[in-house]
Amino acid sequence: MRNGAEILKLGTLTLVWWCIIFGAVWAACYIVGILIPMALTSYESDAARMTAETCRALTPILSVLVFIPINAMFMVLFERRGLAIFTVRLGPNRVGPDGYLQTAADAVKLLFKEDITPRGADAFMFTLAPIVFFAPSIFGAMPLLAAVTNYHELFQIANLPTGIFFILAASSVPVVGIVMGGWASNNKYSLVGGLRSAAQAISYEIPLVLSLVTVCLMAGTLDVVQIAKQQSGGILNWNIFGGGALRGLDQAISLKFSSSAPALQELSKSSFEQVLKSVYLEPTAQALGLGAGQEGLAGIIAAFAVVLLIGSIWIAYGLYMTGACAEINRIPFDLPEAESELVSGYNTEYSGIKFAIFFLAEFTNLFIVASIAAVMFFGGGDCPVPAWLGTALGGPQIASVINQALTPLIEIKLVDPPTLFATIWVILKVYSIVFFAVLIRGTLPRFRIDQLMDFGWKRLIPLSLIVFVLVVYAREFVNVHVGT
Amino acid sequence: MLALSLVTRAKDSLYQICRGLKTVAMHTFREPITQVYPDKMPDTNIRGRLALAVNPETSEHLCISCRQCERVCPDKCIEITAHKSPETNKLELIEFKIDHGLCMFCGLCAEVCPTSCIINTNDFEMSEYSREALVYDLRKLTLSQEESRYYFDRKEIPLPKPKPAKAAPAAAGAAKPAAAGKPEEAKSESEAKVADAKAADAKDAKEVKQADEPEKQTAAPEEKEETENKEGSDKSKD
Amino acid sequence: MDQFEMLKAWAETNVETTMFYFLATVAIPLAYGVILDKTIIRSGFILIGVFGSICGFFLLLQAQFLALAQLMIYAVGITLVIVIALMLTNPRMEKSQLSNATPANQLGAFMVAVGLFMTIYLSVRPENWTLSSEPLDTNNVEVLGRALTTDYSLPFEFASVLLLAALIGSVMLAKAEKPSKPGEDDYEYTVVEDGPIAGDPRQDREPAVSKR
Amino acid sequence: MATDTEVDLTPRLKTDEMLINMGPQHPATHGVLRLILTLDGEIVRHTEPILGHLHRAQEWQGQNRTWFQYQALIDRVDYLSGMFTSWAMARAAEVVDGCEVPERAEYLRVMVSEMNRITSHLLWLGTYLIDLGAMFGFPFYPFREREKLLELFEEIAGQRMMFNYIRIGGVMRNPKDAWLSKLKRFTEEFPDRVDEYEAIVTQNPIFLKRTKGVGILRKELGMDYGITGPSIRASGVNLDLRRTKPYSVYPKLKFDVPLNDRDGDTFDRYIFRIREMRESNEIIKQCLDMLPQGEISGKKQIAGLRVKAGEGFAAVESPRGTLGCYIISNGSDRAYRIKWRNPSFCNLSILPELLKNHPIADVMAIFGSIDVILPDVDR
Repeated sequence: MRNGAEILKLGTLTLVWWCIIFGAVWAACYIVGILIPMALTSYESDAARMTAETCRALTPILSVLVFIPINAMFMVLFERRGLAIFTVRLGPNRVGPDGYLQTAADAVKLLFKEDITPRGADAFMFTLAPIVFFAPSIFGAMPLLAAVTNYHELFQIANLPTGIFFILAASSVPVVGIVMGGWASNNKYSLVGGLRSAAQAISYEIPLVLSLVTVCLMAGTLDVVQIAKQQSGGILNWNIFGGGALRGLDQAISLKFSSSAPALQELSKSSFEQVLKSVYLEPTAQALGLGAGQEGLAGIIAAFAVVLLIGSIWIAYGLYMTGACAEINRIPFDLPEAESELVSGYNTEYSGIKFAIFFLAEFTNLFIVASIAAVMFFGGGDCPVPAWLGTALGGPQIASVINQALTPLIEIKLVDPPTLFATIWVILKVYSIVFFAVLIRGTLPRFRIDQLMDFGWKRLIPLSLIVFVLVVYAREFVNVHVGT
Repeated sequence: MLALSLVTRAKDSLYQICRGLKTVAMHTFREPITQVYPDKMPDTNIRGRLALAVNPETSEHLCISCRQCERVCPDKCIEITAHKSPETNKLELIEFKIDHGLCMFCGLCAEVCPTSCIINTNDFEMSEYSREALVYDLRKLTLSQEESRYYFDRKEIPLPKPKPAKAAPAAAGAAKPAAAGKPEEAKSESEAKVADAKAADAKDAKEVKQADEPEKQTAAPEEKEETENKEGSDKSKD
Repeated sequence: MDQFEMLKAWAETNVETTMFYFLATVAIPLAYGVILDKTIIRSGFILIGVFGSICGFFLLLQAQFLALAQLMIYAVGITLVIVIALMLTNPRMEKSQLSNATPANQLGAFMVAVGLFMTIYLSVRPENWTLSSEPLDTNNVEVLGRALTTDYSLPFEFASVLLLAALIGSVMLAKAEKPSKPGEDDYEYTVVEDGPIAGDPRQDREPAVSKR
Repeated sequence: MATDTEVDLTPRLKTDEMLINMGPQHPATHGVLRLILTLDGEIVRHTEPILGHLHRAQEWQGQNRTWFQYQALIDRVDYLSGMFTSWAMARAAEVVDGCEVPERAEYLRVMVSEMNRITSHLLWLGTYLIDLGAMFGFPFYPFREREKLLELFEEIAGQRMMFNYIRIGGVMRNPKDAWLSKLKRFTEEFPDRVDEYEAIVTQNPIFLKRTKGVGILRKELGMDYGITGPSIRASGVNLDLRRTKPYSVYPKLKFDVPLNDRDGDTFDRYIFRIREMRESNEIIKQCLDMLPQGEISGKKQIAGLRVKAGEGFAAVESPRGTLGCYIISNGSDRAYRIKWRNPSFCNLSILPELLKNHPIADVMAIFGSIDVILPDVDR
């Protein structure tokens, strides 16, 4: 740990920035969603009630609008510092205390830079492109917000029954912005970058969607809030571990934990087996039409199905991350802006605020992609510690202590503990994925465009179809969310 | 078969990628190699900014206006103004200018200097707002006594022998600070040579320089003859 | 309380109507823009806007899934393909064809347009549209899925046959122009290995000297 | 494996050709090369390199500077391997002059130039990975090792890149013992570092896809164009002046010259440079063991340095290939005529051939792999 100081600095920086981001979001939401409606309800007029309702309805979008720019700023800094650590450097450490304000300074610089529209460019399209690129990421974040805030009623408004499909539709729009910008720039490099981006996005959308459809199939719904809710209850219930395929194991272990008295040991042992049997053997036997004497066979098939299901889901997750990297143009799929080939691709001609918007959207997309992964595969705002382990570790006591401490704040609706904890877990999950993306960025070289297409069409799409079929069959023999 | 080979290759690729990722991730636990430059000045041995050293013992200026550096400079960035003192009939340095905007820090001038007067310091920071400010004059070039001692020690140059005290025209040296006091003309070259026990290469340079002197005079015939301030000294060369 | 509910209901209906008119006022000029814009790629991009507002109509009809599919497939996928195809064609050729349009052609086109419009209008007008204020089942994915796999499975399959035909056609198109000999597809300005390196490839164009 | 990495690039759809002007401001042209590419879609059909943006009349300057002054200038021709340019010139001048070079100086020359070869290849490795798109992580690792060598250079020569260390008749300065022990320590840890690079890059499937079977340089074609250096050795031509026309103390040293048994592609050119770095490291180790005591210069290094009248040619094996210098001296303090044979210039001439029918993404993979230094091309 010779680099301890630098890692510590990155940790502190992250914490400080998280406090800033979520403090700002919290303040905005609190004022608009709770404080103003509370103040207005004292007036008995209808207009006041309408205003209060409107305020509440606007809270989710406001929180996203506050969140995105600050978060993107932090993510740029996070990535730069993370890469610096991987490459035995220090990273930006000049502006502000230990470089905390570097990206804020960059943002200010970009805002005040001259906004150049090249001669011969289609000025209207040129201006429209960054907006088309950026706006969908705001919309895309909305259902996710509902999913990750642990069903807080203030953000429930943002939920849609077609949640994940909405997110996918929204995330498919930015490529139009890229093509538009590439064409409108009147620059050949930009044009090639835009075309590449279109080809890439259309190709990689398919494995991306298919892998998410696999998850939706297991969940039996498109609603992200439902999907997140189904996975609650510890790491063994998450979709990445088969979405409830291990639930029987979870239940059995919790039963074992609950009966700690030695006299009950024997009983609990039998009940342990019973639970496993009821959860795994019986549905399998039922599905296969096996009789009572063929439990061994049913057990083998059930175990195989569980392993298959979990393996398929892992592959689906890999496919999702690959497709997502390609969708948001990150290394190793950053061909639309490949510096060594196309100067800077579609944003070659952009400067000032328009470039800033492109930059902002890129990192926001990364965040959204990571949050989709967190919601779809990693249980959203769920605490990874299962209930039995949490009890053993004294989770309820800790929770009650925290609740006690927060009680005065909860009283005036300043803090909502479930939302708070959910947010903390989501952020940890999302930034772990982002950190992994940074690591990948620090390692891999870039694909070539034809290889990228080959890889997408000849490898990923068949693989995602295979995974899809495997999951369809495997879940017949295992209790996944749908069954329970 | 094909499917199997595909799976094997996918596995191999994944393993290799993970190996790369691991190698990169393990670099997290290495000490950063970045030097925090303005906070901590690097300890370099670089051939940096040119400067004129003084005798660390006596703070005499070491330049003898021999113009060797001016002649050897590939960029012609050194300009020496000297005149023959009417009293002592020796060369007296009036002005010494180095245009650091032209200089390429080859260090040839330092190599040929017979008295180790012109040296490359380890200083590399000379940002200025204008190009004119990069032209260093005698006052800016001359090092203090301590700095000279530091560089003489660092570069392991033997200390020059103090010159015999002269009835001083030192005061006549215009409005220059004491450190940049009027440099005195050196004794004859042979004397200086005997006096200064130089490092091997420096000595070589000097010995042959004497031998080459007449030849060089043909190329640059102005040195001993002209007593006046020569601004167009470089023009006289072809 | 009643008053409030009424206000809310009023607002809801009005918001829907307003949204409809808003989308219509966006969609129609954009549709005209697709036809009238001189820059063909621009009209391709405008088409995306048209599809986007149609997606809005679907949303107003509470057909979320359809709306999103519209956005994903038509607005982004198909239009992008169109735009790319337009970019790869020769714009000069387009221009020359445009200038060739005689008044007779223009008149013909106009007549066809009017005829088409009248046909659609007449076929739609006598239909009895049942109006329903009852909201659709929120989970209309399920409804759609059932409909497509039971009642409408034949049209659905026909649609997929159409897509398959389109795929095969595009493959055929792409394969159509095959280089007959390995040397022939070489770029005509290419200076072959044995020849001298030409200064400007466009001025001294040399025939292929020899092949290794 | 082979069938999979081959790309079928025969054009199917005829589309309009597009002229793209790559450089001189392009981020990946390693300076100021300008390439006029004729693209069919993304496939390069024709390439026209435009040279001369960095022309500095180095040969003319040789006739207008004294030997002593020109030595200081010549490092800048190939700024990544300045030792070799000054060595080539010093050797040529020594051939003309007939002066002796002390053995210690020869060993020092070999040592510093092999160090320089390593730094040059390290920089190439980093920038090449940037060309291939590994923008942010890997390129810093080679630079870390390069930095250590540059510090050693700084200590012995006084500069990190413009060394001016090898002189006609010898070298400039004697290294101290501390310097030698530092260098020894570096040579001991360097192979581990190269292993690290290889762990990240060599087997990386994306890297393999980008480089294998790309830009195949046929042996005969390479010989026709006069390609030298690792590029041609990767194509199987045994051309390493250190072996084929031994000079200095190379005959006394044990080292391998890696040689390919087939036409080299971009990957081969990469792996051969990696191997060369390892070999250079071995050479430095041997030199450190064998370094004799004695004089370091057989000719006085003074301002009025003269070279006897005559003419001569000498070449050294620079990291980029055969670096030759031809000198005509009339006995005065400056050259009558100097002509350089720069490896980058000759290697660049193959570029249009290699790029033909490759996609534009391969332009940088191929251009990077032949390792061209623009000042060396334009002089």
